[in-house]
Amino acid sequence: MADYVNTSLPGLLPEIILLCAAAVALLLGLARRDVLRRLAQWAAVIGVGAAFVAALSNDVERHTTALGTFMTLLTCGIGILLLFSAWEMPFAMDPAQTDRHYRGEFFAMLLCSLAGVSMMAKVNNLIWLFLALELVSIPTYIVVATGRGQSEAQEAGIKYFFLGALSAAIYLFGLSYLYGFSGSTRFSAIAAAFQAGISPHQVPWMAIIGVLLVLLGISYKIAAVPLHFYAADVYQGAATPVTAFLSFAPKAAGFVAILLLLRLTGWHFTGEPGSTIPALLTVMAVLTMTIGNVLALLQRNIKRMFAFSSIAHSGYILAALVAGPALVAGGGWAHDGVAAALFYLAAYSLMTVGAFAALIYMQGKADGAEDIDDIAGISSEHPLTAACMAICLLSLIGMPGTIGFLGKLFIVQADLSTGHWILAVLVVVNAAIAAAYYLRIIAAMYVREPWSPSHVRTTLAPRFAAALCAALVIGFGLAPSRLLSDVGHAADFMVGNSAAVHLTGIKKAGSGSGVWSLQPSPVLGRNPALVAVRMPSPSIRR
Amino acid sequence: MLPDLSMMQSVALIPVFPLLAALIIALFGARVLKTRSWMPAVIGVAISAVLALSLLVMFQRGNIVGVYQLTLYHWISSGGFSIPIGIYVDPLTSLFLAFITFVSTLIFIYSCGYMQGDYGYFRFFAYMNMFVFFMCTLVLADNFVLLYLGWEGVGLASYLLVGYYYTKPAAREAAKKAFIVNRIGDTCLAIAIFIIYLVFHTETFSRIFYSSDLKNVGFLAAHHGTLIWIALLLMFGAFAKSAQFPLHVWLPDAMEGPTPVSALIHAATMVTAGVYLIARCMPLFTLALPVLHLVGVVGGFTAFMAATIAMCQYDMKRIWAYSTVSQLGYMFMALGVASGTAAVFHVFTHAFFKALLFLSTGSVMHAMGGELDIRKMSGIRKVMPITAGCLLIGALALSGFPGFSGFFSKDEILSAAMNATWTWGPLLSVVGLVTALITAYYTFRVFFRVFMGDLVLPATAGLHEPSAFVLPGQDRHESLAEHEAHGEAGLEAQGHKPSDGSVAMWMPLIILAIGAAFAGYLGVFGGANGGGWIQSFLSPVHLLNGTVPPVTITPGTHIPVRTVSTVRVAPLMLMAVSSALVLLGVLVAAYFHWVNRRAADLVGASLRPVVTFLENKWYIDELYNYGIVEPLWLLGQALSIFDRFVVDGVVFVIGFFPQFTGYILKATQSGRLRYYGIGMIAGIAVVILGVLYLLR
Amino acid sequence: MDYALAVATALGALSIYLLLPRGRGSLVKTGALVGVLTLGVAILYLVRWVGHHEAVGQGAGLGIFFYLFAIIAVISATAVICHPRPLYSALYFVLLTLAMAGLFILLLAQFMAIVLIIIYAGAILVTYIFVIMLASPGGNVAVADYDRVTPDPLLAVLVSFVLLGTVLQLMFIGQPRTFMAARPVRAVAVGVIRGHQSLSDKPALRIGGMELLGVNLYSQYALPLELAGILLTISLVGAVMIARKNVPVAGVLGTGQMPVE
Amino acid sequence: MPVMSQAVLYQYLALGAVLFVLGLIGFVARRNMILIFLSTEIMFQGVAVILIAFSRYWMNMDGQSFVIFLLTIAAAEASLALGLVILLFRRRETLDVDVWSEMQG
Repeated sequence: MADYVNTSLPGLLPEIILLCAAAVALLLGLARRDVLRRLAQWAAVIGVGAAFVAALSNDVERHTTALGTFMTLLTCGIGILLLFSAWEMPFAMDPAQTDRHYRGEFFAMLLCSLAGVSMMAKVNNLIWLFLALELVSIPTYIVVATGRGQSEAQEAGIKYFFLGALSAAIYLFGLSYLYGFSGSTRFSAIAAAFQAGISPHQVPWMAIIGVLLVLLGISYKIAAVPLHFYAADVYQGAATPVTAFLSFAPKAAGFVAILLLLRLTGWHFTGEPGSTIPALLTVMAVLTMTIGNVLALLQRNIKRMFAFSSIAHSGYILAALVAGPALVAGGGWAHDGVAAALFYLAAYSLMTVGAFAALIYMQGKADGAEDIDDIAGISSEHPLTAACMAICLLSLIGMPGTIGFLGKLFIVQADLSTGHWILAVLVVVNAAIAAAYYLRIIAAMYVREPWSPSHVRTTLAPRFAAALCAALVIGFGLAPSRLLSDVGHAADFMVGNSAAVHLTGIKKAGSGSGVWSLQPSPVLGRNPALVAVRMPSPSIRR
Repeated sequence: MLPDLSMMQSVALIPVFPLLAALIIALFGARVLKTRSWMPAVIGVAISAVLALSLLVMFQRGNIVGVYQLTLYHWISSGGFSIPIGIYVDPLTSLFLAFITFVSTLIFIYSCGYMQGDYGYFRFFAYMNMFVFFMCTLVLADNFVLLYLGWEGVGLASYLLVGYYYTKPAAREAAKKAFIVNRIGDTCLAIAIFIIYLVFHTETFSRIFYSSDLKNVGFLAAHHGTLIWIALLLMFGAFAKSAQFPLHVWLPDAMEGPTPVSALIHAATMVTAGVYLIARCMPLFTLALPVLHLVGVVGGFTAFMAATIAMCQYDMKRIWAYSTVSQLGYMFMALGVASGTAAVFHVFTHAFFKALLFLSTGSVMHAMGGELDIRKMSGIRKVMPITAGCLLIGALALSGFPGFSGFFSKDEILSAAMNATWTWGPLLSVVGLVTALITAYYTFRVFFRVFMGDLVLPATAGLHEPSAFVLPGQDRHESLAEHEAHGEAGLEAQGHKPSDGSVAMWMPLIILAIGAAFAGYLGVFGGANGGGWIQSFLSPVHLLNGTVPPVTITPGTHIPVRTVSTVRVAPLMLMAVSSALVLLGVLVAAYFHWVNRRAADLVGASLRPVVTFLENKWYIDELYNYGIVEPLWLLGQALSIFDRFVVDGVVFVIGFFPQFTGYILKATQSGRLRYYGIGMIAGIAVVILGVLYLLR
Repeated sequence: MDYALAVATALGALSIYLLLPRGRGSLVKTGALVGVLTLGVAILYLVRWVGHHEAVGQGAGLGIFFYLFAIIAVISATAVICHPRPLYSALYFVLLTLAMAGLFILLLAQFMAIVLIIIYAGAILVTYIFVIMLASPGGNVAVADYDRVTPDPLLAVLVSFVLLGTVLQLMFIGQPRTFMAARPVRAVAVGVIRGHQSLSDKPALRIGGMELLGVNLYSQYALPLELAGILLTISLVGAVMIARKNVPVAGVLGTGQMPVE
Repeated sequence: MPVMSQAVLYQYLALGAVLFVLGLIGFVARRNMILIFLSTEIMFQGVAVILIAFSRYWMNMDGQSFVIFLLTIAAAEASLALGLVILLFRRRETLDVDVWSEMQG
């Protein structure tokens, strides 16, 4: 059997480019003269751009996978937007501080983290998975703590870092059990062990505990209940560009890691005792979206509100994962929970980064505007930025015509078509609740009058990022077929391969919830629902 | 005859012009246009109105026949899943488009005068244009997803406009309430749309309504329960948007917005979206007869309830708001007996006379400095004659006075209910008759109180509507106090004498008054076979009246085939009775609120000698008062209290529940690292315990 | 449910609860007594369980060393978390590291044992002690309030021991062979799948496995090894970024002091 | 080379779990930031012993390699933790973690 995730060195070219760019940015950032230091951000942008091009020119079949390419493209695309949002960041430190040096290291940290996100989809053993997760996390710890001079940032830093170390210990505990259960750290061997070791009547406790602990430990990265506590404080305390970064990088990496993990288990950890995983995912999804939304309702601090909304959106993605890869024939591709999850991840990244970029633009030099009153009536003075923000927020609500609507649509359809009625209804109800606090921001911007003249940043970069995000939110909302086909390929890869692995020797679990059981069929992996994705437009790798 | 393709594509432009205008105003309103912001707004809507009217003419001439669908663009198409963006044009769409854009144009023109000098002039027009765009999208949509876009969009515009005077706490509360109730409806509609996709594998109207599945007995038997759910959820969506019991509570409060908004959104157009939805989905509803009947029953109840509540209100706008709820109840009554034509006819006439009433009231408000309490003014026809005349026409139309538009459309509904094969249909008709009496009473109560009798002006007369220039931090009462301090001199200096206002304000009134007076004749004359124009115009929409081939779903549930559009003239008997009741209502109102305003108070006193008995014309009026008006009045009070405390309370709880949960959950965000750690470990421990339990 | 195990877990919880620092009314002695009792029960349980499931008793000769190092490890770990003086905690952590090294040698991981001692006891812990000395108010003479009093010992102990108890129950309930497939077959299967040779006949294992470890690291984990290097660099730079004092620029404020809010 | 039995393996697993949970308790019970991070090191030790026991059980080197990376990351995180502790101590002159709880709700 081929390697479970087939990645070779050329396939890692984008990550290598990113890390080299990080090194360059680091060195430039330490230069004596500020003129040279400022080249750091250009090095970063060029690095991300080069990685994007490298990912485009990678050979999917030989060197990497559809999922890997998709994640690299997503990471680099969002990464550029994030870099633009953070353009002024090194200058925008606490004005009370005496250090006026330009800090180029900041961009090096962002690039390393992005490299980790991008690499996450290409890992093929547990150790690598662990290192990639840490590569994503450690730079974020640093930028949170140093992002701005106020004591909030330090408080955020200590909470994020210490709880992050706790979560790392938890998932390491789980990883050790996964290794112990299978005797290897390689994904292929672990998947084989799952295939051999699971039957409805004999479930290795080690496997279940291992998977659950890893799942829970990683859910820290995606801020899912019960490991969501840190999110609000950290989002609030960190500098806004860093918050924007946090809402993308750890979350994307975490979801990819969870996807890989679920794939190891063969998606169908079923049988009476083994149905714990879908049950756990369901409960987590419900709690995560509900708790995130109701707590967001109470916030007046915009960043805190976004933190809770970020929790809620993780809940939606979890709801998509509950549906899993629906291998029911006769449906459209949208019935595929994995595709829905990946699509929503991309959609969420775009809209939240856009909203944050607009917020960064609206904020004064020292991250002044945090309360909802601070951006009241900003639409009359900055109509374009306010419009970008409004578009992104409407997309987060799920307004038809935006990418957010499609994301929710696919999730709900994936849930409905796999029989998760209650979950689907809860997603819709939660989306309805969520509209309340998003609309409050829109109403503040558009209906109210400014109480005080607002100080906005002079630089155009965040505004450019916001406008680009808004354009993409609308663009993909109206013409999603390219994104859909990419997502479809990635999901196809995720599901198809695992189906092939598990085709042999697995009988459908007798009773159980039945939800996660695979229906063995001769066309698994060439499932009509998945093949259909191929049709509309040519593959991303020609 | 093939439809003219370029013409059809120009139909797709109808929503585009308001959108363009909204964008122009949003981008340039604050800096460039400022007080000229009305220009793009009015021009955009006027072009749309011209296009919509020409579409109507094309249908009328037969250039376009039947249903025309044009897919503009494939939004998502992937495998078996596709959502196109397209337009679906049939006479129903065309009629809705025509009156939406036409009435909008008039209201926009009116707003130019009304909102003059308002602090956020340009924002107002941007939102109004956005609203027209979404409303047109809603009506033109050829699938449920696009319809949902419009549906959400009008909700958004309404939210922004109701909260327009954001410094007023009442406005904020009203916006919040409207938001919550509408979210309930939106959620139901969204779920319904998902289920529709699961059942039919498409969202496109033509493929659903003309689907062979709907004639397939096996399919229907298999999906009977699901179809009931779909209809039920669609019904709740429609109820929320069209303010039917128990989701009607937001509408009266939404009157906190500027008066043109009330006229446009909460009377003439947006609230009719629910009627449109059910009329459009009639083929689905006829397969779920219990739900359809529920629609009728709730409609009848709402009509009656809101009318009685309207009797005991003193705020003019509020009275018209409840009257809107009541009239919408009539429309749902018609839908409940599967008579889409009657419902649409009433929507059509209602748009004219309700817009007229609101705009006239707006003029009163404008002249009286924002005062709307009918007890504080009297006889103002002397200072604003045009408004008085227009409001009289509107009142006659609303009360269904013979010869005016409301009379014909209401009679159409009543006769449809009377002729319905459904057992309880005639009962609905009776409820409708009683409601007609009440309607006539409360309508003319307002008219006689405010416009007839001796001239009494409220203290604030002559000021602009105060809320129009309240700045942040400034309170309505402050400005009033300021005005009072200035005294009469201040009146001369600051404001103007109460009058009909500028040409921009009274011109639209007159046009609307013409419509309100004569629109009803379209339902009687001008049709093909000597019938009404509306009926024959809508007859190609043969699904509108539930003309689905009879299918037996379950034993005992037989779907009746009814073609209401063939009933052209309502039974004369019904007409006579309803005319009599309306006249009676008007007379009672005239007596108590014009001729003898003390009488109502005297009734409460003890009996009088015979002389007074004779002087008082045998107390017949009092008898009526005691026998009819007074009990109804009490009922209205009771329902008003019920409305305020019970239904409001439920809505409050629905809105409050997430917040309340949030306050409890807030305790978990203690801000302390240790507790976060404990929370995380506790969560994991619970999960592992669950595994232990499962493994045992 | 295995009641003996549950009792041992509960006793352990009680002991930790008593041992955690709590200001004046300290119950350390009682806690220590309960702790000894817990260890006794646990060892008895383990010995009986191993005897029950171990027919041949392979490696039984080394069992005594396992218990020795395990007891030292558990006691020193308890001391780390329970000692009111951070410096002592750090020193106990060194002891814990030594005990772990002993266990690693028992597990034929001699190289890991040495690495553990060099890195942890030699490098990391020295840094810890340095920071503790640097950052202790009053220079380690007085014990700070926040070290003397544990705010919520009950909640912390309860939650954690519920987790431990559940995991242990899962571990020891029933026959172990129902939880893991028989190894020879699996080891061969996995070896075949991955193309790995079984290591049992390699003489290298007897000399500490360094050669095999090196081969394993540089063949299978070459890329992760590079990543680890990058991570170390990042964290080094990050630590400097985080901890540096703000360098005053001439002419701007110029106090060089970190503002204290 | 004697083969390790599952029963013996389970002893090590139990020890690892106990160490892990002791670390958890230290993390949530103590207020001293240095101790809190030292507790995470105990957790890592618990995981390390489990990994090496498995390595011995399966007779391959993956577990030991894993521990090497584990120690690397632990060292990296320790450097960050100590840097952070020094920064925070400079700000507030205390190691008490509860001082840093201003953001909440």
